[in-house]
Amino acid sequence: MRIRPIARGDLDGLQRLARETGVGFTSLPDNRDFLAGKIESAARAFEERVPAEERLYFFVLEDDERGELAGCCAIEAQVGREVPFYHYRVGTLAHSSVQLDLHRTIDTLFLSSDHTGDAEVASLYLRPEYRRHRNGALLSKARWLFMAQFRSGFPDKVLAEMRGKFDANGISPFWQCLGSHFFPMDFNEADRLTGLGQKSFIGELMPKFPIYTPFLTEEARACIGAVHDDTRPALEMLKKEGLRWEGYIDIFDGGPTVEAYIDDVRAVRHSRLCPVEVAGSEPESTERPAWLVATTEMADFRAAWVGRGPGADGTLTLSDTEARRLGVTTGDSLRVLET
Amino acid sequence: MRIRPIARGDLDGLQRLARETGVGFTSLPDNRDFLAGKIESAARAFEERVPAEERLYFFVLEDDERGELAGCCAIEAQVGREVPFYHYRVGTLAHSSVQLDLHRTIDTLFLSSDHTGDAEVASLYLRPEYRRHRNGALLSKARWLFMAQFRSGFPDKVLAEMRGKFDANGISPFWQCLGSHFFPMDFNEADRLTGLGQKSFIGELMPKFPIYTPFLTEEARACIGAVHDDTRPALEMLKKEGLRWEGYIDIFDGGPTVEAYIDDVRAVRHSRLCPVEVAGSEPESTERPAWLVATTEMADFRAAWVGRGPGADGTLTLSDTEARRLGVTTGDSLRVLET
Amino acid sequence: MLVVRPAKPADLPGLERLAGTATPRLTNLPAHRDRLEERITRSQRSLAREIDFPGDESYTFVLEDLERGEIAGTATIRAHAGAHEAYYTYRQETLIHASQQLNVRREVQTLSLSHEVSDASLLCALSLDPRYKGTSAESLLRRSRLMFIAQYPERFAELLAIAFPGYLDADGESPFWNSVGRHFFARGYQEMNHLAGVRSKSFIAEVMPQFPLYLPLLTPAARAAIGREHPAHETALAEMLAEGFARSRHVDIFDAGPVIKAERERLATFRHSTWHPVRIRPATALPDAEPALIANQKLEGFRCVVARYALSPTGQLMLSPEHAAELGVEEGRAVLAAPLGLPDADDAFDEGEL
Amino acid sequence: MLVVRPAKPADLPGLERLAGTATPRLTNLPAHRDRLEERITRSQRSLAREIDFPGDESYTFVLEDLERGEIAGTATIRAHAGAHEAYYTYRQETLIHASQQLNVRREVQTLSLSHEVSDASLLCALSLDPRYKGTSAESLLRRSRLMFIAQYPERFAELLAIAFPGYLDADGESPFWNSVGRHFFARGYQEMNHLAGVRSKSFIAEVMPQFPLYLPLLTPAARAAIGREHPAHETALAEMLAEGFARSRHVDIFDAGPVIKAERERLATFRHSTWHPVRIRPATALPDAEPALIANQKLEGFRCVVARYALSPTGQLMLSPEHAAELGVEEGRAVLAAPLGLPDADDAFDEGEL
Repeated sequence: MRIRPIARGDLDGLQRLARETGVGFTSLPDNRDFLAGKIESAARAFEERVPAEERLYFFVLEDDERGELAGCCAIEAQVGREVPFYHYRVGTLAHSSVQLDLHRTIDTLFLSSDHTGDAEVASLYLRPEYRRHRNGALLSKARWLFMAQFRSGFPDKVLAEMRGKFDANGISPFWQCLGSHFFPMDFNEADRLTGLGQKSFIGELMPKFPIYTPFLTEEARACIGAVHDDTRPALEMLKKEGLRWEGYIDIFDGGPTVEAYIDDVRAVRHSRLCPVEVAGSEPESTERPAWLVATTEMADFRAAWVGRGPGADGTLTLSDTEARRLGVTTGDSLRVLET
Repeated sequence: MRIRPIARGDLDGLQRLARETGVGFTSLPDNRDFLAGKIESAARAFEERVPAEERLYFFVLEDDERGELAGCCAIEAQVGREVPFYHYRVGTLAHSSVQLDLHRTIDTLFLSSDHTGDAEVASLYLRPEYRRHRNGALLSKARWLFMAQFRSGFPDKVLAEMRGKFDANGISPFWQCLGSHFFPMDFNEADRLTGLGQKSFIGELMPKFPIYTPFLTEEARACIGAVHDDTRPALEMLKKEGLRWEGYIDIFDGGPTVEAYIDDVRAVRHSRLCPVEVAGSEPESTERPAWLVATTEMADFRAAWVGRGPGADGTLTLSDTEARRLGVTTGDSLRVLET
Repeated sequence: MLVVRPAKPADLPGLERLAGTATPRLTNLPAHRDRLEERITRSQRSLAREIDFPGDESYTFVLEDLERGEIAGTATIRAHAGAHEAYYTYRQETLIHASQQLNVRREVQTLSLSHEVSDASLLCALSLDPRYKGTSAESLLRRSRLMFIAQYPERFAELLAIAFPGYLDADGESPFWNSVGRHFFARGYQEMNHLAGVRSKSFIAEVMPQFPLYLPLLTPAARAAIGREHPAHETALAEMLAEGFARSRHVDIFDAGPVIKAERERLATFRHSTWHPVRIRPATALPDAEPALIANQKLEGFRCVVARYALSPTGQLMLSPEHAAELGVEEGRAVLAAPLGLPDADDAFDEGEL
Repeated sequence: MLVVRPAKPADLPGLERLAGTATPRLTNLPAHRDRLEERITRSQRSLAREIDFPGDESYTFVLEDLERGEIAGTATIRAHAGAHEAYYTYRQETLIHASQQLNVRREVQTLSLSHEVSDASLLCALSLDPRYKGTSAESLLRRSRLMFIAQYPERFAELLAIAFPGYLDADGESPFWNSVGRHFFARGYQEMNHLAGVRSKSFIAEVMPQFPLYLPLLTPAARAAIGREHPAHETALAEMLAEGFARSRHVDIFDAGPVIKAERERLATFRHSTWHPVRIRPATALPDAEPALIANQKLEGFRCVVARYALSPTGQLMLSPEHAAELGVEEGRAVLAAPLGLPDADDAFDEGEL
C-alpha cells in the first residue's frame, strides 16, 4: 500500500470511490466531469503549475499489489481564496451588572471567516475492505509528512472539519433548530451544494447577526462541537497530532473544526530526513507498522509504512519491495516518522 | 536573589515599588489600603484559604543579601470570575459577491469575554537597579514553575496582557480613535479605574457592536496587536515560552494579549523534579545563570537561579547559600528548568 | 365627586395600596414605600420647577373620590423617558434574505434592542381601584394626563408613548420572558419585575442580549406574546388607540407588551379640547349634555374632573358650584374642556413608520 | 403641450439620452440600452397585468414635449421596493450609553442596515432635460406619478418613499462612500454606481458591513453628508416635503442621500385631488384660473397634463379641445384634477417615527 498523487489515469478508480462514499461525503460527488476537473486541478498542483497558495493536493492510497485505489485524501493549501469560508465561532459574551450582582457569560455563535488562508486536510476516504493494517493512519498522516517536506508552500495554520452529530433518523438537530429556518432546502441538499463549491447561497441566506446559544434547543446545543460517531476515530487521530477544537463549528451541522499551527503538529515536529540503504532482505511483516516514510519530491511523492526505523547511524534500511513501492534507491533520502 | 510569596510584612516594600512603577502600571496604585488588601488576599491564596480558582498569587523578588524587595509578579488563577473580563477579538468577516466577482475579508473587532476562566500572568515589575543577572527572567519564569508544580489549581489556558503602542507624546492612537469617543475621560483615568477593578463603566459605555477596522485611522490600526517599546522584551520572553497572539487585544490601547495552553508552555513541559544534595562548595558565579529551580510547597514557595544543573544521576547539587536561599536540605526535591 | 390632582405626601398609603393591587404588577409602580415616597417628592419638585424643555421630571397624579375620601387611582407622566439612562425597547424588524443562486426570497423577523423611545414623554404607572373599572373614572384618570400636557406643552416631548403591560399566562408567567430574558437574567418574571421596579429597568436591560434576536428561534408561545397586551388592559389599549395613539414597532423588552405612540397634536383630546370661560349654575339648573373632561389652568393646583359639556349660547361652560369649587375657579375664569367620547378605535400599525 | 404618459419602446433613445444627462448619474437609471429596454418592457407588462396588490411591477413614464416631438423627462414607480430582493437603507439610530458608575449619559449615533423601506412603493429614476428645469414641467413629471397612484391604489403600497441622490463634492465624489462603502467594495463611487445600475444594488449591499456603524468613526465629511441631498435636487426635495413627504431616519447606503416617505393619504395631491366631469371650451374662452394637474382615467392610456383649474359653477372642469384630445376625453367624461400649488414646505423629521 502506498500514498501517491492522483494521476490523470485514475478517473475510473476515483469514480468508483465516489460511488461508494455516498451522501455526506460532499467533496466527492459521483459526477464524472466534476471528478475529471478535480484530477486535472490536482495534477496541475503537484506539477507546481499553479501558485502554491491555490493548490489542492489530492492523494490516493493505492494497493500496489492489486493495482487498485483503496482510498483518498487531500490537502487544500489555502481555504477561502475563491469563495468565502464560513464557520460559526463559539464566543463568550459577558452579561453582567454590578448593581444587580449578576455576572454570567453566554455562549454566542458568531459568523466568521477567520480561517481564510489556512490549510485544510480533507476528503479522507478509505474503502471498507482496506480498513486494517493502519491504512487509515497512513492516509491521515502521510499528509503531515507532505506538509513537513514542502513547508514553505503552506501557511501557519491547518484545520480539519469534522462531520457533526446526527440523530437516529439521520437528522442533524443543529440544522433542524437553526439552518432549516433560513435555508429553503434540506440538510443534504445544502451540504451537496456546498460540496460542489456553490456556496453563494450561504452568504445570501444565512443569519448575519450572532446567535445566542440559549435560544437553541437542548439537542441543538448538544451538537455544538460534537462529532458524528463515524468520525470519532478520525478526530482522535487528529487530536493526537495536536489539533484542537478552538470553538469553530460547521454552520450546518455544528460539527467541530479542529486546528493547529502546522509547526506544532506532532508529525511535522518529529519527522526527519534519513538517508536510505536498500538491502535485499524483507523486514518482518507487521500488522501494526510503526514507521512512516515519505519521499522528498513533490511530483513523485510517495508515502508508505516500512518495517523498521533508522539504525544507530541514522540510515534507514529498506527491503527491495519497500524501495520499489517508494521509488527510491540507496543514497536517496526519506522523511521518517515514528508513530 | 529569590522569588517568594509576598508576606504581610512587605507592605512598606510594596508601597516603595508602587511609587516607582508610576502611571501605566495600574494594578499597583500607590494606595496603602489597596496594597494592604492585595497582600492580605495574596497571603490567603498561598495559605490555600480560598478556593483555587479565586486565588491571586502575588510574588516578590527579594534581594536576600540586602533584605529588600527588587520586584514583583503575579498569577491570577482565573480571570473574569468577579467582574467581566473584556477584550476585543480581531475576527475576519467575508465580504463577497459571486455576481460582482468580489471577495474580500475585513478585519473586525468583536467585543469578547472569551478568556473568562483562564489564568493570567501579570504585574511584573523589576526595579531598574536590578535589571541585570537575569533577574527579569527569574520573575517571569518562576511563575511557570509555580504553575507546573501546582498544575491542578489552574485551568487549561494562560494569558498575558501586553501594554499597547503609544506615540511620542504618550498618547495611544488606538484610544484616541476609538475609546475617546465613548469614554468621557482620558486614557490614564480609564486605565486607572480598570486597575482598581472598577470596571462597570466599561460595560456601560463601550460600543457593543463590532468595529470594522477600516473605519479606524491608520495610526489606530497600526496599534492593533502592537506592543509598547518597553514591553517588547517581556513579550519576547513569553513568546519563547510558546505564548502566541491569537487576535485578542486590549479594549483601550489595542495591545496584544498573548496566550497558550498551560501544558504547552515550554517551561511547564520541560521542568522536572530532581532530588537535592547540599554540598559545601560554592558554584561558579555566573552573570547568565542557566538553571532555574523552585521549591515544591505552596506556602514556602521559593525560586532562584542556581549555578549548575542536575548531574548524570539526576541529583542537583546546591551550595549552602543556594540551599539556604531556597530553604531546602539534602533529600528534598526541587523543580528544575534549564533555560 | 371624582377628581384627578397631583399626588402629595399624604397619598402615600393610597399609592401603596394601588401599587399592590395593580393587575398585573407594574414594573414602573413597585409596591415599595420608599420608591413611592421618592416618586411623590419628585413629582412635587417637578411641578415646582420652571421648565423650558422636558428633562428628568416626573409627574404623578392621583384620582381622589371626594365622597369616600379615598385615593382610587394613580397615573404618572415621565417628561423624557431617556433623561437619565436609555429607555430600552425591542423594535420589530423584517429582514429580507434573498438568494440569487436559488432564486428565493425569505422574510426573517427580528427584534432589535432600541433606545428610540427614550425621546418620548411616557404615560405610565397607571393603577385604578377595581371598583371603578368600567366607569368614566377610568377615562378620567387615563386622559387627565393629556389635559395636563395640553396646558404645559413645553414640559413634554412632541411624541407621547405608552408601554402596555404584556401578555402573562394563567400562572402570571410571561412566555416572552421565559424564552428570552430568563436565559440572561436567570430569574423568573415576577422576581425580575420586582427587582426592576425597586432598582432600575436599565440595569436589567444591560444584561439583555445586545444583538438582534431571530424570531424563529423563540418559542411559539413567546412569538405569540409579541405586541400582545395583558388581558386586563384590553379596554385601556382600545381607548388609547381611539384617542389617536398607534401601535409602534416597539415592544417591552421583558414581556413584549405593545408600545403605542402618537404625536400629541394628533390626539383627540388635544384636537378637540377648547378653552371656555366658566359660568356657575346650580347643579339642578344645568342642561343635559355629553360628559367632558374639564381641567383648570393651574400647575401645582391642577385639577381635572368629569362634568357635563354644557355650553351657554355664548360659549361659556356651565359648571355646578361644587365642580367650580373643586377646580378652584370662579365665574369668568377659563377652563379646558374636551369631550369624553372618542371616535371608534383604529387598531392598526402606523403605516408611516420607517 | 407637455404630457406625461407611460413609456413605450420608441422612447428608448430619449430615455438613453436622459439617463446620460442625469445630474448626478442615477443608480436606478443607468445609461445602458439593454437595461432601459428591459425597463420599458417591464412597465408595459405591468400596465397590462391585472393587479390586486403591489408586487414586482415597475411603471416608467415619460414627459413628452408634443411641439418639439421630444422626450423631455422620465420617472418611474416601483410598486414594491423589496419585491425581489431587499431594498437596503441605513437607518439612523441613537444609542444612549449611560454609566451609573461615572454618572454620565452619552448619546451615540449609529447607522444600521435596514430592509424596512422594502415595504414601500418607490418613486425613482427621475431625470428631466435641463431646459425644462424650473418650469411647471418639473412638477408635472414628478407629481403625475401621484396622480397615477391615486387612481390605482390597489397597485401600490400605503407607504410611498423617495430616495434622493446624496451629496457629492465638486469632483463628483461621495464623501460618505469614500468613508464607508469604499472599504468594503474597493472601488470609487462612480464605478460602483455604474455597476449597481447595470447589475443590482442588492449585490453590492450584501458586501456592505452588516453590523451598525458608529458615526464618530466616520470622517467629518462623511458625517456631514448623511441625509444631505445632492445640490441639484434641493428644489425637488423641497417640493416633495411641501407635498407632504417627511424625512425619515433612512438614508441611502451608498451616498447617504435622504429617504423621504409618506402615507399616501397624507399627501397634498391625494387630499386635494377631485374628480370632475369635462366640459370642452375653446382655449380662448377659458377663464383665468390657477394651474392644476389633470389626469385621465386610463391605465395603459394614462395621460397627465398641466392645465388651468377652470371650474364651471356646476363643478365641471373646462378644458381646451387640445387638452381634451391629448387626454382622450370627450365632454362628460371624468378627469382627476389637483392644484399645482402646494402649501409651504415643512422640512422636518417625522416626530412620530418610532
